[in-house]
Amino acid sequence: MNCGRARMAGILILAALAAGCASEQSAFSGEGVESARTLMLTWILFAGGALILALVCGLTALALFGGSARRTLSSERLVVVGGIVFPAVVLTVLLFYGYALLGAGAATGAAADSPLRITVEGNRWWWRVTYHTPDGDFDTANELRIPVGEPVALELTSADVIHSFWVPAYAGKIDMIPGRTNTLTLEASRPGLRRGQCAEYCGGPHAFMSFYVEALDAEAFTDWLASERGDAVVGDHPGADAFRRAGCGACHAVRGTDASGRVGPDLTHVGSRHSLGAGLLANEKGDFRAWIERHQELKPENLMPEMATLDEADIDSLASYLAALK
Amino acid sequence: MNETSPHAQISPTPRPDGEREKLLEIWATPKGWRLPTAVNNTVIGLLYLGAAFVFFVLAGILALVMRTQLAVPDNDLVSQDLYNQLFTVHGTTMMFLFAVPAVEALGVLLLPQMLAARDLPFPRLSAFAVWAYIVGGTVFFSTIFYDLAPRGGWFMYPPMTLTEYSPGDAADFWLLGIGFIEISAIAGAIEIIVGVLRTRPPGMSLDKLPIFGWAMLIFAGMIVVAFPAVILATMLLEIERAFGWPFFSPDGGGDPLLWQHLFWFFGHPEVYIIFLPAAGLVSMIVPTIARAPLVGHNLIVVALIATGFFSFGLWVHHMFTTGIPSLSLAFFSAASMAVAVPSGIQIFSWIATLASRTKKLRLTTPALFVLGMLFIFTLGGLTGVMVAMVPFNWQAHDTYFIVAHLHYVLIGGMVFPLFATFYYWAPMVSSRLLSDTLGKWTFWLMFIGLNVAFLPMHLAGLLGMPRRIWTYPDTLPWDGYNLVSTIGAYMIAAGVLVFIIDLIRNFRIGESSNPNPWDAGTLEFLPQDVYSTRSIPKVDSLYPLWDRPELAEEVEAGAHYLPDAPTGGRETIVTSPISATPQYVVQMPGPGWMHFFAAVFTAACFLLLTVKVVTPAIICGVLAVVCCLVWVWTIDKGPDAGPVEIGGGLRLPVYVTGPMAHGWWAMIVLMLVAGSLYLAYVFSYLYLWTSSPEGWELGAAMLPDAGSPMLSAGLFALAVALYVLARWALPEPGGNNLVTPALVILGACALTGGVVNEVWSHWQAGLRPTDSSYGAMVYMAGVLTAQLVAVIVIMSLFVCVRQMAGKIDQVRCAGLENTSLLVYYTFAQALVGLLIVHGIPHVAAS
Amino acid sequence: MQVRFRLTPLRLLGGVVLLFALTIIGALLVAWSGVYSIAASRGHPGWLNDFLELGMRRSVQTNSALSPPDHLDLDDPSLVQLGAAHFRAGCAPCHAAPGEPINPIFEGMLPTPPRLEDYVDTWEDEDLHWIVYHGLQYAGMPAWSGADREDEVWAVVAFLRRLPELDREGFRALAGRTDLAPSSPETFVKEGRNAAGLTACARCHDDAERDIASSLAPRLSGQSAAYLKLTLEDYRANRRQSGIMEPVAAELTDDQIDQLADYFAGLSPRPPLKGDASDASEMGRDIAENGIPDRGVGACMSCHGGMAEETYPVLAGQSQTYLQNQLRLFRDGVRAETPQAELMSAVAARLEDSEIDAVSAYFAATTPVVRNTPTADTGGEL
Amino acid sequence: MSQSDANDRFVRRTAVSLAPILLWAAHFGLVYGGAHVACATADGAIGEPLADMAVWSVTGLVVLVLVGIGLRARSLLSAGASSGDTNSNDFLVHVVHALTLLSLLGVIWAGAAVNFMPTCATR
Repeated sequence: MNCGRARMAGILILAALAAGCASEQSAFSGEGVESARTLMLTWILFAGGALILALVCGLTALALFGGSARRTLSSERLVVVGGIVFPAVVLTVLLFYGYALLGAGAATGAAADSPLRITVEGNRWWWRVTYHTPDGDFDTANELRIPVGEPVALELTSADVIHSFWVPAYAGKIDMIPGRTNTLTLEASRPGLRRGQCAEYCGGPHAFMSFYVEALDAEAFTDWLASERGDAVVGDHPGADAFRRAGCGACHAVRGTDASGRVGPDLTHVGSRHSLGAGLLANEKGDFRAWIERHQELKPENLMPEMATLDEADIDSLASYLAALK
Repeated sequence: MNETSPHAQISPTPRPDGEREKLLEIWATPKGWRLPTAVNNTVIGLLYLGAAFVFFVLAGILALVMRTQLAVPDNDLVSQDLYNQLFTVHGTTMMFLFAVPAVEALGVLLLPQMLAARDLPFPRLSAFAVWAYIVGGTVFFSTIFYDLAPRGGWFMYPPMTLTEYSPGDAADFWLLGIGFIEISAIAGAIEIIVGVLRTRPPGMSLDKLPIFGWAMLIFAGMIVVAFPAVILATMLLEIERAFGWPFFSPDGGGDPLLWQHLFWFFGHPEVYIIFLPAAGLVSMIVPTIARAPLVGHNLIVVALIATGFFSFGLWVHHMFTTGIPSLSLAFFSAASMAVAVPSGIQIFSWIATLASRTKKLRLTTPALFVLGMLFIFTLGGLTGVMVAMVPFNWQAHDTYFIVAHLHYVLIGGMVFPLFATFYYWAPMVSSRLLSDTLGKWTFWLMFIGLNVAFLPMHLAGLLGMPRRIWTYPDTLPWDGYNLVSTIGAYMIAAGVLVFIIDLIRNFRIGESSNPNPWDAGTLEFLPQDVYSTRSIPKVDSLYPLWDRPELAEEVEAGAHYLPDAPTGGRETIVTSPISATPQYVVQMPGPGWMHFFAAVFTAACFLLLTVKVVTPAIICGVLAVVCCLVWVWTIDKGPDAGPVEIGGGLRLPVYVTGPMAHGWWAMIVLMLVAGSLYLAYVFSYLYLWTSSPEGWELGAAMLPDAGSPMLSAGLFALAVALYVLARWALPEPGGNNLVTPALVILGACALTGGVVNEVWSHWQAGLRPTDSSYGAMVYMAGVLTAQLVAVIVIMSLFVCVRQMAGKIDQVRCAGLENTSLLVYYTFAQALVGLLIVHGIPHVAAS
Repeated sequence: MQVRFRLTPLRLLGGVVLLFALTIIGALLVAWSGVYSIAASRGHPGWLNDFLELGMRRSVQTNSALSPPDHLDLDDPSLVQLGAAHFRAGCAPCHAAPGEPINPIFEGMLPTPPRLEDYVDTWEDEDLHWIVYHGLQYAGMPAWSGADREDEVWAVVAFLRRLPELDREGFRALAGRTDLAPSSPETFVKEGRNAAGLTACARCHDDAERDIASSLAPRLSGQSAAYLKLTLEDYRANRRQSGIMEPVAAELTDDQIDQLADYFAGLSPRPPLKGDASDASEMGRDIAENGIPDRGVGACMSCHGGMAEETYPVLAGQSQTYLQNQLRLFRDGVRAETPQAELMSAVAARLEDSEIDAVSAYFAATTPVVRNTPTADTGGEL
Repeated sequence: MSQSDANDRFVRRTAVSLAPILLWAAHFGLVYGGAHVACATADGAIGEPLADMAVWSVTGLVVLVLVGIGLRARSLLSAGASSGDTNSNDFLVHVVHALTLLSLLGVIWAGAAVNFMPTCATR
């Protein structure tokens, strides 16, 4: 996805290597305020580190193979200068730069006074996303949409074990710890769809706990927010009956129907999302079928029970119903 | 015989006939089925190192399986569940069953030889530690074959590892298995501290102690401080899993972050615990490569000490993403920078030493490994500075960048020096050198393989690849990097394979005909046999073999201290801790079965507890204690010989008690361990208080009346008085009375009463440990004191029996003295405990 | 020349080994030659009897360790009732019902199945449980036919505890609620009579006239025919485990199952056994209606409220004891073989005891809805 | 010869030798513990300026003591020492000086952090 990002390719050879195909989940893309700040630091660290490594290698080579020139290296002075003075100076500068970045981060965090608050709750192994808007709260799952250029305060917590919220393109990660609420201020600089993933090992299918963040223009965002807040928009779909009969509503909610479960992801607008199964599958009808039939095989140990009670026809109508929940 | 030096001859030569044969007989290694009884440090050390290497290979194979799984996207070679077990066991084995034991093994193997001591001061203790480790480690590792292995990662974070999310026994295998291996590491650490400080050769004052001695001293000191934290953590987690005391689950007022604090307070120093001895080895090898003294020797010592301390200020740098306030993160960032400085000192010192060489450079295998280490470790150190930068860490944390970083640091910092060691010190235990050709193959395969495997991971990590994922989709651009990494991993494996072939072809246990093939300057390259060196040299420089080329010949001729066995048994010289003045000759135990059985029963007890087979576990525990008691029954020999002549006109006693005795020192170190454990508890108590103060506010209302803690304190004080009196009442040598046993028993009863009263008063007040983190912490104080009291009760009974058997008197009183020391410590700990448990809730409520 | 024999430890050991080897060889010879007659008609010599009895007793006592779970009271009439019903069908043929003789066929077994009136008092509860659940080798005592259903066995134990004080009438009253009309001589002549009356549903369950006999048995009235049919088929095919229901279902034909299902589905649901929904705790209602989202427990009513699949049972009006027991079985993975059970056990695994109690109490106190219009009057005619 | 002389006045000389780095540890524990408690317990903003001040004064104090130890290392180490082991003493003095230097770095680096960010803010 989105391989044409050659913006940084010229900066360094390293960058070319890394950003040859700047992925949707890369810390090299720097598309948020925080990630851009960190990216700058990253290049400085890489460059400085490479220089120092070269220096040490050069000195070692000199010490090994340099004829009489190596004698200059053979005194305790080298140890004092190279081992104490040089690191003291370099590290002081670096450390204070780091402090300044930390201070800047803390300042944005404190200043974030966005009208939009989003709670993201880590669950084994998906993300419950709650938008708090002046017009009331609503849930969605495994996906965030945020307005470009506006700081968004995320409140991060966990329902069970420790997870970690990480969208490298926009910001560094922060853990989701049961019993605590951590905050992260996210600000995207331009529109785009970026992938995030749980970074703290959370057991079982930790590898399959991803999500998408889409940064939208202000207008697009307002439109989306309005439609996302609304009830499900499929009328008298035959799958709705299968959904009810199979008891899906025990765990899943579809606003506007009597399905109001809060155990699993809210499915009100599931058909309009970018992925299914927390970043695992695309979002076509076939994927819904695959998920219902084989979810324990596709994402082992996930907490949805096997639905072996459903027959072929039920699965088919369920899949088309869910895909239609735009 | 060379007579140039003023003190060339300390003992008269030639030595009487039969003296060497007598030494050989006394120090002979048991053969055949009696091998488990062996205690000689070379045998035990080699066994220890061999076992650690086997675990290295096994954990490496697990790594290969994981690398194969990750070679291509969407792979399903291994299942998700197996993969989760694989990385848990790989990490745990590499850290706990390979790295720490391997460096500890090198201490056991090399230290006595470097110090020209006949053996370590507590030979059976090290043998016990080794066997316990081998049995416990083998059972732990084998869980991977039975689908019983833990799945929580080597860091085992709760709540994921609580019963709610990890039912079954798998997590308990980790907790009990590892807790138990930590205890054997601590036993080794006590041994090493006393060994380095007290069994140096006469004249080897601290400034002349080889760098490896320093490294091991600091290593052992760090174990004493760091390991108790993780022992406490494992205790708390196991208690929460088994009995539901809420230490970590937020529902009961616990805090999952408490585990992380305790674990990383151990876990970060752990990296340096592994690295320091390896750096010490490098500092021993580099001067030999250069045939020149280490440049900046004293600075290296300082660097080692500073690393030892600074490394305790880094633990939160594993927790930068947990949402701790930025300022606190900054402190840890600062300490992370500070620890980089000593590493710089060492690297530049090695470069300077290489530059100061006087002869032609010979790039032998050990030299190559050292140079490889220099590159790899520098690179790993630089990425270490990168991850110490908090904002960068937020991106890099828990990604393959960290996987790359830690493998650079650990492989560069530890594995490469270890391989250098294998090649460099092989002549000490093998009658043949390892092959230089095969060695170079090993080096180049491992060096290139390492960079091929781990360099790309830096990029994969920043391209968004998190750690501990068992597969990844092909839509993400990680496949190329992973394939390259896998190829590199196989190259490393090939290198290790070549080394194993070299071992099989060339390694032959036995004495080498050429003990000093590298022309090294330190004592371990003196001619050796089972008794270590023939006589113990007087040392007056850092590189005695360079400064006095005739030393080897003199030592072998028995011209130095202790050329014979004056007490007729195993013995070595104990010297003062700083200036190494000879103090006494310590008699040491020889081979025996009891430490072996004690180790097997201890391991069995822990492992049976893991699978909840309680009765046999208790039986094994009791048997283990019985074996220990039988084992120590014969150790305290008393002054059965008068002062003996050790050469140079020196006559030394063979028995001392009090602060000069090596046993007294070991007891003090053990108390430091207990103190560290309690400090970790106090930290946990205060931490949980700040994290959920409600429990403490409620707790104030449930405190027993002030009279109850006063009673407990009084009983503890009474116990101290009784033990002091007991020491006083001891009979003259040869005598026997019942006063001491009576006083000792009363003292033990008073201690027991104090603990029981404290716990019972809280129970009476209605507090239950399962109620809240507050209740759990109150009872935990009782548990920690009770376990000390239990040890004291056993030791006291032992002392009583010995006294009645006429084996304890005014002079021969080490047993009672050590018990008393523990009583004094317990008194202090219990008082602190009472103060905290009964004081803090009042503070909290006000 | 005199040779003096000296007993050394080595010789002693050698002697012992030799003796041991000879014993084994001797035993093998006896078996191979076939001289020992194993005819049941011969009986055992007294000493062998005592020896076997000792071995059996000690084996049972050593191996039995399971004491009754806390939530069970062995004096509970429901438990005794259920045990009695099963005893009549499963045990009485060999061991005889109180006041009745042992069938001579079974009397010819060796060992002869003992009359239990006097015998049970010589055993502890856990021993009886062990024997009934595991059976006894070489004694004709079969193991429990419902794999892992150790819970059911407690009912038999509870009944056995009452057995010594029962006479013929007392036992019949307890175990034989369905007093079948005596067969006509004609049918008797042609088809005989199933003495055990194994398939009598109403001994435990409800029918048109009467409610359930034991609170451990489910009410069948008001369930859908689809559910009942599925259940009986699962029992018959050994997909669902029960030492009580499996033998019953094993004797049923497809037609009988269909008819039974229709019959019970046609019965009107009964009102709650005790109390009404307002008595139940808020917690129970909350779990039933909303689940426990934090811990992954969905709302029970989504599937069991009568609006979902017909193969999902309606829970309202079932006894609390029955529901608790089934939830525990689901939770502990005992009941997880069928697709439905697998689904349910995934949910129940996340429940704690207190939640099981609360939600069971809620359903027990709730009036069931009529899920299907009762089918035309097929009820009562089998 | 008293017991402590026989043991080379081990405890005292070790304590003095390690004093600089122990001070670093104490400083580290104080500022981290202080900041943690200030942020975990303070209800309002009153805690923050106070915590900053505390960090500053503790840092200043520790720096002064460190400099003092560095300057007086030799006399601290030799005071009351009867041992004629001058090699060890020279060595230990060297150790104290170098440790003082490293500890100063550590203390100043940690103390300086307060200048750059608010006490309790997270990101």
